[in-house]
Amino acid sequence: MATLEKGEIIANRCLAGPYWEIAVRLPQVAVAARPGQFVHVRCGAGLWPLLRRPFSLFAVDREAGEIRLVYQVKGTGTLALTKKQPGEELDVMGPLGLGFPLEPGLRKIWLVGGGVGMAPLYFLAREAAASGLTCDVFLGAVTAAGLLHQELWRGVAARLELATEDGTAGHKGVVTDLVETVLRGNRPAAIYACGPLGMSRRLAVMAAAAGVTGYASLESRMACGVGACQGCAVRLKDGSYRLVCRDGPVFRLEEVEGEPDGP
Amino acid sequence: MATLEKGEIIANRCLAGPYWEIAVRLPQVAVAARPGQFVHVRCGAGLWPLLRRPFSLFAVDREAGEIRLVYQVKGTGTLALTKKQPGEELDVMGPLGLGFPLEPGLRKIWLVGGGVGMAPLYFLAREAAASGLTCDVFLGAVTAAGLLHQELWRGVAARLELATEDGTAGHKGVVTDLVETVLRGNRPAAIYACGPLGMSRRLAVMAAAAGVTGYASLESRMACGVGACQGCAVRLKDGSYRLVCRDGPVFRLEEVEGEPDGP
Amino acid sequence: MAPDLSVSLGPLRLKSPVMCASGTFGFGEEYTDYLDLSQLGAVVTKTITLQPREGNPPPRLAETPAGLVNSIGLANPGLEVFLREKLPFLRRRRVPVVVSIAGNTVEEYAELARALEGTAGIAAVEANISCPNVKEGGRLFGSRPATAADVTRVIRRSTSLPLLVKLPPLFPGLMEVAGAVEEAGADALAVTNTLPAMVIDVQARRPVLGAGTGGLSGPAIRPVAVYLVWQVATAVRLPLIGMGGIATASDALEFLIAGASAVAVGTATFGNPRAMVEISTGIAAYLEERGMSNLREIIGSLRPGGCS
Amino acid sequence: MAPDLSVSLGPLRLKSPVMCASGTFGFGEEYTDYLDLSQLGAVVTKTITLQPREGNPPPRLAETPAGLVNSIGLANPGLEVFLREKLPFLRRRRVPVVVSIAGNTVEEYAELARALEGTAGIAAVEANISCPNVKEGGRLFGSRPATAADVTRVIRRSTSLPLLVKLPPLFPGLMEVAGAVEEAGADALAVTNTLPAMVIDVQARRPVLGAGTGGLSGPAIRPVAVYLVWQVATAVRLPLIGMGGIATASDALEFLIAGASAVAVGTATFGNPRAMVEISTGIAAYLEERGMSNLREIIGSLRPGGCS
Ligand SMILES: Cc1cc2nc3c(=O)[nH]c(=O)nc-3n(C[C@H](O)[C@H](O)[C@H](O)COP(=O)(O)OP(=O)(O)OC[C@H]3O[C@@H](n4cnc5c(N)ncnc54)[C@H](O)[C@@H]3O)c2cc1C
Ligand SMILES: Cc1cc2nc3c(=O)[nH]c(=O)nc-3n(C[C@H](O)[C@H](O)[C@H](O)COP(=O)(O)OP(=O)(O)OC[C@H]3O[C@@H](n4cnc5c(N)ncnc54)[C@H](O)[C@@H]3O)c2cc1C
Ligand SMILES: Cc1cc2nc3c(=O)[nH]c(=O)nc-3n(C[C@H](O)[C@H](O)[C@H](O)COP(=O)(O)O)c2cc1C
Ligand SMILES: Cc1cc2nc3c(=O)[nH]c(=O)nc-3n(C[C@H](O)[C@H](O)[C@H](O)COP(=O)(O)O)c2cc1C
Ligand code: FES
Ligand code: FES
Repeated sequence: MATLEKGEIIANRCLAGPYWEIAVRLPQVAVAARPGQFVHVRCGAGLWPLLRRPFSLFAVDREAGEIRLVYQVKGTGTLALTKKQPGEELDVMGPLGLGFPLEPGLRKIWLVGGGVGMAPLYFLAREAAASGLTCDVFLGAVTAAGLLHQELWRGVAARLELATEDGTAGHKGVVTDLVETVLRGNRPAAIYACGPLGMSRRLAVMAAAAGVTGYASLESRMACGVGACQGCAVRLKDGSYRLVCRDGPVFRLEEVEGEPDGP
Repeated sequence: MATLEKGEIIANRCLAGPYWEIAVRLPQVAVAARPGQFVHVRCGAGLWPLLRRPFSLFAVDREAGEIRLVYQVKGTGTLALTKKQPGEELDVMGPLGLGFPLEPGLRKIWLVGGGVGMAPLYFLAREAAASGLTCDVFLGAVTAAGLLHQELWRGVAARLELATEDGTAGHKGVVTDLVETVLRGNRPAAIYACGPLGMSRRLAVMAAAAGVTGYASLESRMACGVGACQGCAVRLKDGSYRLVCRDGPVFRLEEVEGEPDGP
Repeated sequence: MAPDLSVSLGPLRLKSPVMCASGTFGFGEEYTDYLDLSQLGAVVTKTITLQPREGNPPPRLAETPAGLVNSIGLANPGLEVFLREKLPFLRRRRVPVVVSIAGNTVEEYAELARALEGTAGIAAVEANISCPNVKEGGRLFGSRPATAADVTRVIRRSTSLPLLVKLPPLFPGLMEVAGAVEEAGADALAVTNTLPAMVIDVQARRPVLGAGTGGLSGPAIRPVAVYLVWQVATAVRLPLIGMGGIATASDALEFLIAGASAVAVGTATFGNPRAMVEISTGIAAYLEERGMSNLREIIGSLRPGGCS
Repeated sequence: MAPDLSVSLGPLRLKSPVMCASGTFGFGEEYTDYLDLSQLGAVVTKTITLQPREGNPPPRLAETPAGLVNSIGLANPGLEVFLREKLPFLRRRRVPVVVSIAGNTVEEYAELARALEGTAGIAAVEANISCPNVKEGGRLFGSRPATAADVTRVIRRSTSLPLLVKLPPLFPGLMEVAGAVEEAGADALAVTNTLPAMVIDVQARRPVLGAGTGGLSGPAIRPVAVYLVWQVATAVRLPLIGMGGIATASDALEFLIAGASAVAVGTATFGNPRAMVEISTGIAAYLEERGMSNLREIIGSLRPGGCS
């Protein structure tokens, strides 16, 4: 069950460039949260901004009743969030949406993250590790500074492959290039992805070609976050609209449209 | 000449209850400022609030290029102002409006302040003292906590009379009662007033009856602050409208309507 | 004693004047984790059409200063699925259910009204006439007195349920439409739907919304909505439901004082899912502070303020 | 090379598309401490009437979320004082002066236009037809095609100066009025004036504004204003001046892309007196980034975005 919970901010700091991390004491959210779910956050004060902003759960400590989010400053909402001080309250709805399913019997999975999209995959990796799964992790970013929390990733990944578009760390290029190369010799039980839509679409095509199943977490602008407003619709491969907040944010890779939108 | 100046906030602290004081380094504003003038301040960030807020100059240090404002937290704008941290910039237009005239030849003047309206009178008292005038000061507030900066006032006032509506300090009642009593035996060269409209109106009637001249600083909601929008009109005794930002905020007591508005 | 917040919208009695605005609260079930539906004056459903509607191409939302522009396109599961899958849930809550309906033609409105007539658990029908009339080349039903009256009259004949009619914002001309709808037999009027709006992505030089244009809601429109409610209140005798940008009890009171008998909360719920409950509490506190025992002492109690 | 920001509004040539909105910039002199008037596309004066006007009883301003409601009531010194005391100052600046005029009757508009005709230093007339027509019982001149065309035609005959006509916001019906005003001989249209609005003081249960009602401006109305400009752009061939809530270069670009040839900045100047200059600079930077040399490449360049 989701709740509306106001919890104390424990830390809120800049990781690198536009990337921040916030930790909040939210026992009810923490106890119910599953990897791939998101929280809907009142980032500012008053009407500025008006709407909440959705963020994936990056890490959850159920005992301590704490959640952590990693966020990239993009506009009004995320900028307002950086102003929140430890000790202040954060107003959060969640956990919301359907997370990444970890079907029993899986042995080895691949996690593919692009940019700040890697956030929910870390929560997933921790849960997967706890239930004995092996995770190979592929992370991509524009530049080295965007490859956040490498030390944490090293602790959970059986194999960690990195890519940056400018070549400042790891493979020079996009993360899907790496996945494509490795897919030639290897095959995971499933791929779990989160990143820009283009990344998920390319993965959908690649996974289909390789006969591998998987999941991708999609994004959309949200108002309600709970399926009430119909605002966050995305078009799936079969042409139908689905709600990211209620039917997702995680969809089967097979459902994700493989081709970019027309003009 | 008025300027648009962005200056560093030196201090911003709560004095008591809803009363705050902010000090800002604004050399251009400071050098031009006269008692009774005001500054027009961007209190928040972005569109929240949309309009600037006017505040009287409480103290000005021309050498240091600093100004100080005393403000009462009332709504969006003043609340936003409390969030500003030392080191941040404050965006200020000013000095604006016509201040208190100190005509040559005056010997002894009375300053009458109600609530946070006492702010501009302190700047006036300092300037008056510097030019050899004697100031008797009458200050009123709802309760003792509202009688701000008493130590500073003691340094500039030849005589300091206090009133609180709840009787927690000084005379129990409104400040105009005090003035009325003292007026029976005494007569200043001029009265300088700033406070709620009701106070200025009552003083206008009392001063007229006693044949004393004087000045009152009036308030109105403002948009432009420079006479461009016609938004801050007040009705004077002769029925005409005048602009608080351009024709005031200081008006002759003789011009102030003596009677409260009809229903 | 707690003040009496109950109000009547013609034959429809509500125990609180605060309800949700159609389309912002789904079918109620979406928000049950956050509030107790029985604390609301009514639940107004997302607008239902005869056939299911997929809605407009995304993006469907764009936030603007203190506002939200949406182009949902009446995405809804259609009458049949509503009756089968959505209504039963609502029927079990102790809250009046107002079903919002829209048609492409006058006949579709009638058909929807007839279908709801016989159904248990429906307290009222709200005709959303702020949508395009397919037969009249896409003009809004609600934009002209004659068509607005037509659709009202036909629904009135098709159902004995209390009939609320939700008007679009019109400048000028809303009073004429309101008068015509009153004449045609509505029991109450809802004012206002969203304002026509557009947001452009200047990087792409395209509209942000997939549908090109949308409707503006939220606190940005509140002063306009209060004006429209006040204007309609002077023109008709029907009870009004005021809405547009209500986020706090004080906002709601502006509408009640201007002449609305009830208020609806839409966009504010997205930021604060408990807004409606907090607004009810705030209205009660306002009455208590003034020693008023009944909401009616407030409704339409605006005193003159100058020359208008 | 810096991009060419000059535009033509019919016979009126401006070196920048960014001007002030009538009534928010006084007669220019009030803002000379803050910016160099010659950097503006034009200075549009406060609306002038034949006789001086005191304006409405205070309060005249109420701030709302991202908006401002005003009821100034066209307070202005009247034609004579304007010509004698305000125009000489403006004439000495190197900036086109657009004089906004309003009358209570069609004849008053004509008289104002004739008086300006012979005067040196006036670049254009802007007819503010968003004010009540005393003869027609207070309806806005601009609210009906016939009256809007009447007043335009009469002014057109009374002056050879470029004639801009400023329209009120209308839902629906703005396209019809715009078409009628085009027919009647306007050189350009300004869209939009403020939206009708009301703010209530719930403690006093009175309107906050002395006049009761007012007009909403500021970022709150921007999505509505962009919509109206886009709509009018599809309906007429005249150049448009877009306004309503413009505070940044990006806001201004929305209007230009939607089809406006120039933009006006009103409420934003109150918060940031240098807004107009910063917006000009921002538009130039936008063109440069895209390798565009001329503003015309942007005007009306909206690509389709879905089904509307
Ligand atoms: C389920 C879900 C989980 C998410 N998890 C995370 C996370 O863990 N960390 C994180 O940093 N972000 C995450 N996001 C994205 C995050 O919600 C947005 O970056 C945030 O809402 C931006 O808010 P803002 O107010 O800062 O920017 P805004 O001011 O709203 O927008 C900034 C810029 O981005 C554009 N923009 C914003 N949203 C979209 C969109 N959906 N599509 C296209 N353009 C858009 C705007 O037009 C604008 O130019 C998630 C989103 C979803 C839906
Ligand atoms: C020339 C001048 C000098 C001033 N000097 C000072 C000063 O030195 N210190 C100081 O604390 N204040 C001063 N003020 C008053 C100060 O500007 C206001 O208190 C401030 O603008 C309130 O802003 P806000 O956003 O906090 O409140 P808002 O949210 O704007 O308003 C808070 C409440 O007060 C009401 N309100 C606000 N302004 C008015 C008004 N003019 N008339 C009636 N009701 C109103 C609102 O309706 C609301 O209920 C001065 C005003 C003027 C005109
Ligand atoms: C996302 C969204 C969807 C809406 N859908 C409907 C609808 O289906 N039917 C309807 O009559 N109004 C609809 N509306 C309009 C609201 O019911 C309400 O009239 C409007 O939003 C103004 O109120 P608010 O400012 O409180 O949101 C919708 C509004 C929003 C924001
Ligand atoms: C205080 C104020 C006074 C105004 N006076 C006039 C006026 O005299 N004539 C006119 O045509 N428009 C007047 N307007 C409307 C503006 O010119 C402009 O059309 C409107 O405010 C929308 O633009 P904005 O959102 O940038 O302010 C006034 C607006 C404000 C806020
Ligand atoms: S955000 Fe409202 S339905 Fe998804
Ligand atoms: S605030 Fe604009 S004229 Fe005074």
